[in-house]
Amino acid sequence: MAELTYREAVAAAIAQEMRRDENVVFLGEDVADAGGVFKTTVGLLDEFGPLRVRDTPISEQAIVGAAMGAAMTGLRPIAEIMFSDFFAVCWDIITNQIAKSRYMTNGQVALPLVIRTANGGGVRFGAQHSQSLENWAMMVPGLKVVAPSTPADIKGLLAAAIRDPDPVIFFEQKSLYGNKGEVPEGEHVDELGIAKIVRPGDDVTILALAAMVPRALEAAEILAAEDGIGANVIDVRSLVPLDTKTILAEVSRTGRVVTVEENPRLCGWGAELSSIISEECFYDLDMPIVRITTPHVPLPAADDLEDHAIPSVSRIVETIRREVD
Amino acid sequence: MAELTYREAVAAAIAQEMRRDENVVFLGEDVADAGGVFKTTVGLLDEFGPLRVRDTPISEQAIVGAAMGAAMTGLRPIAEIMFSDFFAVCWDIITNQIAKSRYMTNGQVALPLVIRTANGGGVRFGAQHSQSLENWAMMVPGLKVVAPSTPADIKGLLAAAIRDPDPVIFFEQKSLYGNKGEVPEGEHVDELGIAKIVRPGDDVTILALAAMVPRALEAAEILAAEDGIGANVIDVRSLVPLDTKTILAEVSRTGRVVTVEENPRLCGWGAELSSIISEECFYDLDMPIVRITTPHVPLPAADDLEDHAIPSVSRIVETIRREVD
Amino acid sequence: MAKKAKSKAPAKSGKGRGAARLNDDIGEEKRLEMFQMQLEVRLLENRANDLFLQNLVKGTIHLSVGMEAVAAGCGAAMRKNDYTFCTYRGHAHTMVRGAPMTGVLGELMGRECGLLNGKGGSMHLTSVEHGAMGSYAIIGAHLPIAVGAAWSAQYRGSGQVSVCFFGDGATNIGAFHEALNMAAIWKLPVVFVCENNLYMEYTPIADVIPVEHPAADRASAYGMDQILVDGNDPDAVFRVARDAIEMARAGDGPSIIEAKTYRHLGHSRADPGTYRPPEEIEEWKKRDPIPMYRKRLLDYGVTEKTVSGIEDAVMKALDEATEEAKASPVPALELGHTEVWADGGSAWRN
Amino acid sequence: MAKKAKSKAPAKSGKGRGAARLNDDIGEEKRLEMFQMQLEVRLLENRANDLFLQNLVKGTIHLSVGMEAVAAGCGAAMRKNDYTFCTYRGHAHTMVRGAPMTGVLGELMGRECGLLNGKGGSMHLTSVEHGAMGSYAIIGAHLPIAVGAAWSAQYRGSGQVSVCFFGDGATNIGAFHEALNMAAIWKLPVVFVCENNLYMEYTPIADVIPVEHPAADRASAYGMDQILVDGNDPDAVFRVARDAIEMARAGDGPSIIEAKTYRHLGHSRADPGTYRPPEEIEEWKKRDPIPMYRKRLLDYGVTEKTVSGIEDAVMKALDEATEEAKASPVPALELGHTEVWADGGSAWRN
Ligand SMILES: Cc1ncc(C[n+]2csc(CCOP(=O)(O)OP(=O)(O)O)c2C)c(N)n1
Ligand SMILES: Cc1ncc(C[n+]2csc(CCOP(=O)(O)OP(=O)(O)O)c2C)c(N)n1
Ligand SMILES: [Mg+2]
Ligand SMILES: [Mg+2]
Repeated sequence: MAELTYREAVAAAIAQEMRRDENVVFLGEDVADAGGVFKTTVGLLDEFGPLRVRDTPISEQAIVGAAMGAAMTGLRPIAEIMFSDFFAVCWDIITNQIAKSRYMTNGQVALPLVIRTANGGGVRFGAQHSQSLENWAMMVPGLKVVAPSTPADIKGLLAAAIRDPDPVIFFEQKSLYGNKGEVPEGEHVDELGIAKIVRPGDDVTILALAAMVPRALEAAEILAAEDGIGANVIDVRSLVPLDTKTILAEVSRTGRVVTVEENPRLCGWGAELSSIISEECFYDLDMPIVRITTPHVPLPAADDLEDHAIPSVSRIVETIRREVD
Repeated sequence: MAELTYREAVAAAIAQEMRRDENVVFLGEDVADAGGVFKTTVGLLDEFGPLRVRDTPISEQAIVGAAMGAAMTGLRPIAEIMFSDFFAVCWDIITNQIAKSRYMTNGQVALPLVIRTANGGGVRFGAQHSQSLENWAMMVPGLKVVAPSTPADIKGLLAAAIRDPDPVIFFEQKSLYGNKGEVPEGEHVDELGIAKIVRPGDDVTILALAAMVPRALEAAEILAAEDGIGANVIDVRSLVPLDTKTILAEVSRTGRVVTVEENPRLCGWGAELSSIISEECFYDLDMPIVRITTPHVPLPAADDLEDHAIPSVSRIVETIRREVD
Repeated sequence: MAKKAKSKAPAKSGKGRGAARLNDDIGEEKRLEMFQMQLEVRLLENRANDLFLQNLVKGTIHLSVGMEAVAAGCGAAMRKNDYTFCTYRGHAHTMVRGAPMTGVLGELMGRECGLLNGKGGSMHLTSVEHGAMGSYAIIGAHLPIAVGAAWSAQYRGSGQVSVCFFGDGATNIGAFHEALNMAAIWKLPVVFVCENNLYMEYTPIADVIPVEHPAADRASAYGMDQILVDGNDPDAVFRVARDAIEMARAGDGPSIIEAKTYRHLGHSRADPGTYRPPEEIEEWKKRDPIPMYRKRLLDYGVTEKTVSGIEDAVMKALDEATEEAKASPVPALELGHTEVWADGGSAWRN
Repeated sequence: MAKKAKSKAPAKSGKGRGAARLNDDIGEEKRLEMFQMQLEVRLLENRANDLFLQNLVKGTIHLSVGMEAVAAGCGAAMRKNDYTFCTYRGHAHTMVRGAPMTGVLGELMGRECGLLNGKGGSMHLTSVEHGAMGSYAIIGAHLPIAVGAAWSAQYRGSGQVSVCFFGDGATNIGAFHEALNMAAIWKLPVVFVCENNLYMEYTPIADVIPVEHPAADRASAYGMDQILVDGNDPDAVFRVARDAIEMARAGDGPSIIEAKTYRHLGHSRADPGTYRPPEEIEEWKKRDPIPMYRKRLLDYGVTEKTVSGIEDAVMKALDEATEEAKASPVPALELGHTEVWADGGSAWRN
């Protein structure tokens, strides 16, 4: 085990896979020479050279389009879209082309590619650089969607995403980039589509993703210490494929469930999970499913306003205190 | 009352509002000279001239961008995006700019504009021209979202959307364009944010939108005739604002609810409604909320495959028969 | 480069020097190939039109009747393992790569024998085994994708070239700009081919661009040469395409070719095309590439027998393909749930 | 047009003909205005930098230190009711329209007195009452929006002109292309101003474009003239901007101006800018627009007293604004829920 930051784990995973497979190539804005604006890809240019690690113009459609064309013809590209907010400028290529080509051609076209992006708020960048947009991707048939919460998961899941034969949208939560954690040394590859019970508990299940996982864990500690409520926390990790097995089993056991989402209210993954749970665990539920989300507003920039908008530890604690009596 | 087709009601609404307010202008591809590829805007160029009804190049970002800039500076533009699938090529302007500007500037900027588009499947156009994407818009804070099911609602709600001081995404369901219906003559303006009970019934509530409304109505007739099940059908009409009052009241009354969505499975408006209902009507529900949707796949082109994918009258009937015992 | 190529082209046809011309830089074999390609496309598209009227083709179709010379000229200039990327109006570009007529007609008819087993439809014809990497129905999207395939070819050192077809209308969408720029800076082996048929759907392209040549007048913005060619002359197209492809293959970077041509029919089956002046249509019909080329072949000394032999063979093959497609069943319903993922399925949960 | 304007510019400064020059086509008043504008921006941005180091400015800021002459030259050429559209690097463009320093600093500090009451942040400065129609943080997005404002001005016959600023890097994104094309075909009153500071974030622009001038070498693709100007000389910028704005106002359509300049600091507060050769930075610092312009004013006969009077006044105003902003409370939490809709609220359900 080595201690790495969440950001360092990104480069570690990419390097691990580039060493293994020369078909893995990487492109994006300021990713090579500068090592990425979040310093997530430092060292890759030096190790793998400018033919495999390429700086691009500000042309997101060309970036993901190039990744698609390369994937169709034998490579395993990784494309960086600097902020997930910029998905909006290349959304056609992602949703209408990458997500649909295999299906439309009934399997003639393979698309083993990864689009990595910095997602989410908490860094006072304002409404156009802070969105949590994992639902945009989840909504589109044909995309796999992963959003890790720890450095170890970044390494393991990014490696798995690169090896996956299908297009994977890989959300790195920018508020977590500085977090440190133990990461297995040597080759480390995790599996997509597995949720993780990160804290056991019998009274209520908290479903969380990305930056909401550490907050849920902190809330769970407070609830245990102050209220004697045992919260089990599930890190959903992968929205597509979705590990409904683990989730439904845990929810049936605890009979209570709260989702914690960084994204705005409407049509979030929490709503999807709520609808699955309420349909399939109807008779096991002891209380209504409660969703904690950012309100349905564009994110404000000022720190107090932003902190108030994104679900906080205390909001999680108070909500659960109120609902679980 | 006059009998109009769904497509004719579009031009009727636009003409009504253009006559009233010279700040209403209209732009899009092939909308002027040709009257629209779906013939929804025939006659507007003749009546209002080329300065108010403008053909554009194939430049969707410029189309919605121009609408935004015009709305900020005193006009009330209507932009046509020919197929909702093409939202993907101008998604940044819609989501990051139009939806956020008022909020980010704390009200300095007003955006009274409408983006009209042809939505949905059933016409064998394949995966890139058939998507039902109302959820894409619903998910974005700052957009109002309307999807009418009848010619009368097209006229009334489109007029209301044009008069609305906020950006409205207006989904016209392309499989309905040929449908005829009575439309009030003379000035007709409806109200956004009101769901409509289109068929009374006491046993189960069916929530439907756009093309799914006539199918739900047909299913309800069959269920009444063959099974003695009284389905009340609600045409949701407006996703934002959402008429939860009407919906929750009806659901509490019947205790059973089925949503029927044309869009693919994950994170649809049905999931959002399911999560609201299960949280707020928890103790009134007599059975799990069931969602009927298109499966989570890109739409196939062949007619049998497409018909099999989109929720059909018989799928609605069978699902309700199975669930409501 | 293109200009040099053009100067090598025959100035005028004439019996006397026919054989010499036939065996010029293009040669008889290529010419007969291009004639056959055009014919296959024309006859198949006319057939598709008939089948549409019989309600055997559903949805919509976008025909290139009148524009076949562009696909034929480029197709003849490509190597077997080069890549083609084209649009919803892509029957021609897919067929000239060798995709079978049964597969094309079957797809238009939504049958199991279709190239995409009915899942994609007429706007998405693809035959990866023939290098036809897809037909794309969102304007402009496939330009960056073609750039990606060229990047891959460059990286793998495979010597493949990516040829990307699109319309005049596509030159106004953002993806066009991004793709050309990236191709240029990375010197990628890609050839962009704009089929300027004067209309974007129902709107004359001249109404929505501030320059005369929608593609060629933008080439310099990406450091490329202006290349204009008569899109109704397969030989002319062949020559510029051959040179551009050679340049790309040699590592000297991308080109953009603008081929002026005309569609005889409407934009799609829904469109009678009445927004166009009748004289304009007449003028262009006089320049129909197929009779013109047929005449050239005869002028150059190809026998009537050879030519009509090709015509008969194509018609026969088409009739067979039509029957095969008609006999093919509709796709099994379960196909609607396959091939979202590489594991063959569509499961999003466990 | 631009070239003619440039030939009217003084060739070299020199005491002898100072007064004549001061009262040339620009005149003393405009020149002092431009000097003051640049100074306000420079001093405020340096102050913002200090406040950032004191953790009073959060998130990030993008400074234009070294580039102020472009905003000043254009701002001085605009009428009060013209429209400005700019980027995340938009303090300068917003301020030259008259937006108050307190509002600008307050926004950077996330205070209630901020132009946007803290809701937008430094990347989104807007002051509609001053014609500053917004700062946009997604590259390229505001070009079509500026086109829309110009369309509106044209339709309303208001005589307003829309001026749209962006960087060299923005010339590679699709929206750039679509906006220029639409502006050109509709002959809209819009002036596009590319501030070419040689870098898109950390990547030299020369690495990612196949032409020398990212904006000017693309002008012809939209039927526009190539206009290049020294972006460190406010007079030069003023002249080309004035002519372009005049042309737009007269109904003669859009222009694109490329102003070459340089940012002394990194791309944003997170960036020390070390990817740039030190000699390059040194060269450009020698051409710092503010000392150069100060010298020109003195050369042209403006007194030291006038100049330093402006400097003192600006510094005093800035100090006051800083104190005001510091004293302003943070926004009330309920502001997070207002102004999604025109009714002032954010309700999505009843
Ligand atoms: C992004 C996008 N906008 C609009 C359309 C609708 N559309 C389909 S074909 C077409 C015209 C294309 O014209 P052109 O590029 O000249 O090609 P042609 O059809 O003439 O071959 C349009 C507007 C589309 N498919 N995609
Ligand atoms: C669509 C999009 N892609 C990427 C970014 C990230 N980004 C912000 S500024 C910038 C560089 C812009 O360079 P340029 O246009 O030259 O402007 P400058 O910063 O030099 O003023 C980039 C890549 C963005 N904001 N939007
Ligand atoms: Mg065309
Ligand atoms: Mg720059």
